[in-house]
Amino acid sequence: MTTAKEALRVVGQAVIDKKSYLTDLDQAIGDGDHGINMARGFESVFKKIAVLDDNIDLTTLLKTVGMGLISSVGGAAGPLYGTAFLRASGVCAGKTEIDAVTAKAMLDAAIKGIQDRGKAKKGEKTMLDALIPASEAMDIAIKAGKTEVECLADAVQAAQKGVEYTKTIIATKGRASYLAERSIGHQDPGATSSTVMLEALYNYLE
Amino acid sequence: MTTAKEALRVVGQAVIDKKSYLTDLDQAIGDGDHGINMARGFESVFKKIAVLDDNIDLTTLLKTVGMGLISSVGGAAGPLYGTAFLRASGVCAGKTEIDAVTAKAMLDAAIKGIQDRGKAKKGEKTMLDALIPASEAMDIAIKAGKTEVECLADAVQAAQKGVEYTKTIIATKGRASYLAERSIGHQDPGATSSTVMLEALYNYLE
Amino acid sequence: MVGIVIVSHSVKIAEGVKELALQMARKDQLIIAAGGTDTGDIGSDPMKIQAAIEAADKGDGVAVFADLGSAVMSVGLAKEMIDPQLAQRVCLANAPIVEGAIAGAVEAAMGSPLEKVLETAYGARNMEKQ
Amino acid sequence: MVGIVIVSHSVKIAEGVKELALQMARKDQLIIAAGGTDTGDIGSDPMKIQAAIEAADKGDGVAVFADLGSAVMSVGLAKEMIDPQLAQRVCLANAPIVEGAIAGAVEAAMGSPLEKVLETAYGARNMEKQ
Ligand SMILES: Nc1ncnc2c1ncn2[C@@H]1O[C@H](COP(=O)(O)OP(=O)(O)O)[C@@H](O)[C@H]1O
Ligand SMILES: Nc1ncnc2c1ncn2[C@@H]1O[C@H](COP(=O)(O)OP(=O)(O)O)[C@@H](O)[C@H]1O
Ligand SMILES: [Mg+2]
Ligand SMILES: [Mg+2]
Ligand SMILES: [Mg+2]
Ligand SMILES: [Mg+2]
Repeated sequence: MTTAKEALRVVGQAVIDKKSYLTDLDQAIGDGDHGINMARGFESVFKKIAVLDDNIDLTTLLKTVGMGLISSVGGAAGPLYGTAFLRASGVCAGKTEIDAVTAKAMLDAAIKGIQDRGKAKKGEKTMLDALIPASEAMDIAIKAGKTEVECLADAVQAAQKGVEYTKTIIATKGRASYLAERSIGHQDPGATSSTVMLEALYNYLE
Repeated sequence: MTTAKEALRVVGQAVIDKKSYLTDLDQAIGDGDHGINMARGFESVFKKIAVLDDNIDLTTLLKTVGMGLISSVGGAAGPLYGTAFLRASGVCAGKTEIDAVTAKAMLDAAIKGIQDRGKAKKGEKTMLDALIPASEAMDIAIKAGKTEVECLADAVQAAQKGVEYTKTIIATKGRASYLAERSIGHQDPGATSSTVMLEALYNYLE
Repeated sequence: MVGIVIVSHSVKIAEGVKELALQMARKDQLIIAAGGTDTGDIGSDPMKIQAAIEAADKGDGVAVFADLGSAVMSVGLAKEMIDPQLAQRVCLANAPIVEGAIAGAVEAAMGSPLEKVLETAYGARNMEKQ
Repeated sequence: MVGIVIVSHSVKIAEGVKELALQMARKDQLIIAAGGTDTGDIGSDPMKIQAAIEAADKGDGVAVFADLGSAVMSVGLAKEMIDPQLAQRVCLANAPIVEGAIAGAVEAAMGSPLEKVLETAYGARNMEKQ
């Protein structure tokens, strides 16, 4: 059986495993710390969730993740992902089963949180360029009557495409925006870490 | 007999003696260090001129003073007075006697240096509000055929009036400009230190 | 008196700005440095910012100064975490961190209200350097 | 590559800006902190600035960033003291010290000429913080 806590461990571990890859990406167009930030964040989160019950509800879990990231990441990804997890946590309050519609509502709340925080839109070469396509793909998949895991598969594929797309555009938000046109050719670290998380979740649930 | 070195010692000592007064004035409308800055500057200058011959020529002496202030004052007064002394030094090169006309030319070069450095005009509540009136008074005194010491006496009086005038105006240059209208009612520390120097020179030569 | 909070990615910058600003403001002006992460590394820490804002408020509000975009986001988050009553009188200055904080601190020390402090700080954007 | 010199009244600010800027620029970007007086107190030191400018120039010139008016004057004086040939390719950026130096350092690290570095730094005046 899958538990929220187990899923979260898998997602966090996937990010930690990609630490140096994410850092290298950020080295090219940022300050070279995204992997370090995210790994520190999830290691701190792991400590906080270690004391939680193994069958802890998703809402409490996601709130703990959000607060943990906020207090430990240090970079832009901290307030951004932190807000995202907190907002997603709000959507699943009281639910014991997460169906595709709820999952998409959680993703949308996360996206809205990231936008409230960072004021970015699609196409500015940020994590949103993975997450918004993922949400759009989920929407189509849900309407096509696909299963939850199928919906997630489509979301992952869209996020991966989004990461590829970030290579072709100029950064206009975050540190990479200092490079202007020179940011072209490089994929966005945050879009990449978002996709790593979705992939890990898919691999776990599949 | 008066020597340049002796005159300089008297002038510097007068500033050092006013250390806490100048600092108090700067406390009211600046960062409270003008006296400290100027005292540190002249103490450093004293060390540098101690090794010079007692009959050192005025040009070398003033150059030493200028460089000494530049390297030790730390505040705005450093580059300003430093430039002033360096420029004055250039004017008296090769002269053994300083008549009123040369003295005024030296003062004007000093003023020009302060303006090149700080881009201020008369009426902005700076040291220029003591020095420019002093130069103007000297000009009138010279044209009236007054002696050197009489010319200097007029200059001192004009500088003192200038200091009083700074109480009535708004600072638009330097730190006091942060206070805008609230700088009214306070006299400018730099105008005061300029006047202290002129007074000391007059007392010594008189 | 309006309190001042300095949020820099660098502990050193935050402390240096505090020192410079205090030199020119009244000595009882509240200026709190909230630089770096919780471990003192380069970054920003919403919790540290939250605590700084709470400590800087004496009822007249707080002007917050930040250096880069991620510090700005951390301030936004800190504002969401504090008491909503207090959050209403906390404002991020749209101004350069060093020049703005110094001008803002002098204004605050004169007893000006938050709006005026923010306006003065904003004006520091156009401080000429030549 | 254009060199960068950071002139702050505060040793801490100058060093903090250097650290932040280096994080975002290439690691071989020359950034020299010239903060405080010769004794490390708050103030500025034309001699220290002169030495920093001389060390920062590799032939492509130097962009200097300063915080307050008296630092600006000290830079002006330092420029008069250095070799006139070098002085011609040294320019004080009309920009906020933190935001301008970071943007300028990134631009310099990309190999842009002095004019472009100064232009980018000037643009940092309008960096929005909300
Ligand atoms: N305003 C923003 N909106 C959305 N995402 C952003 C924004 N600014 C930065 N990001 C994301 O954050 C990532 C960088 O995170 P990180 O390196 O941890 O932070 P920092 O830039 O502070 O070092 C970027 O790759 C980008 O995806
Ligand atoms: N731009 C300027 N032009 C002329 N004089 C100036 C200028 N800026 C400041 N001053 C003078 O410098 C004095 C302050 O010197 P000081 O306290 O030593 O420097 P700081 O302001 O750096 O602490 C002021 O009282 C004023 O007379
Ligand atoms: Mg980064
Ligand atoms: Mg970072
Ligand atoms: Mg002063
Ligand atoms: Mg000072």
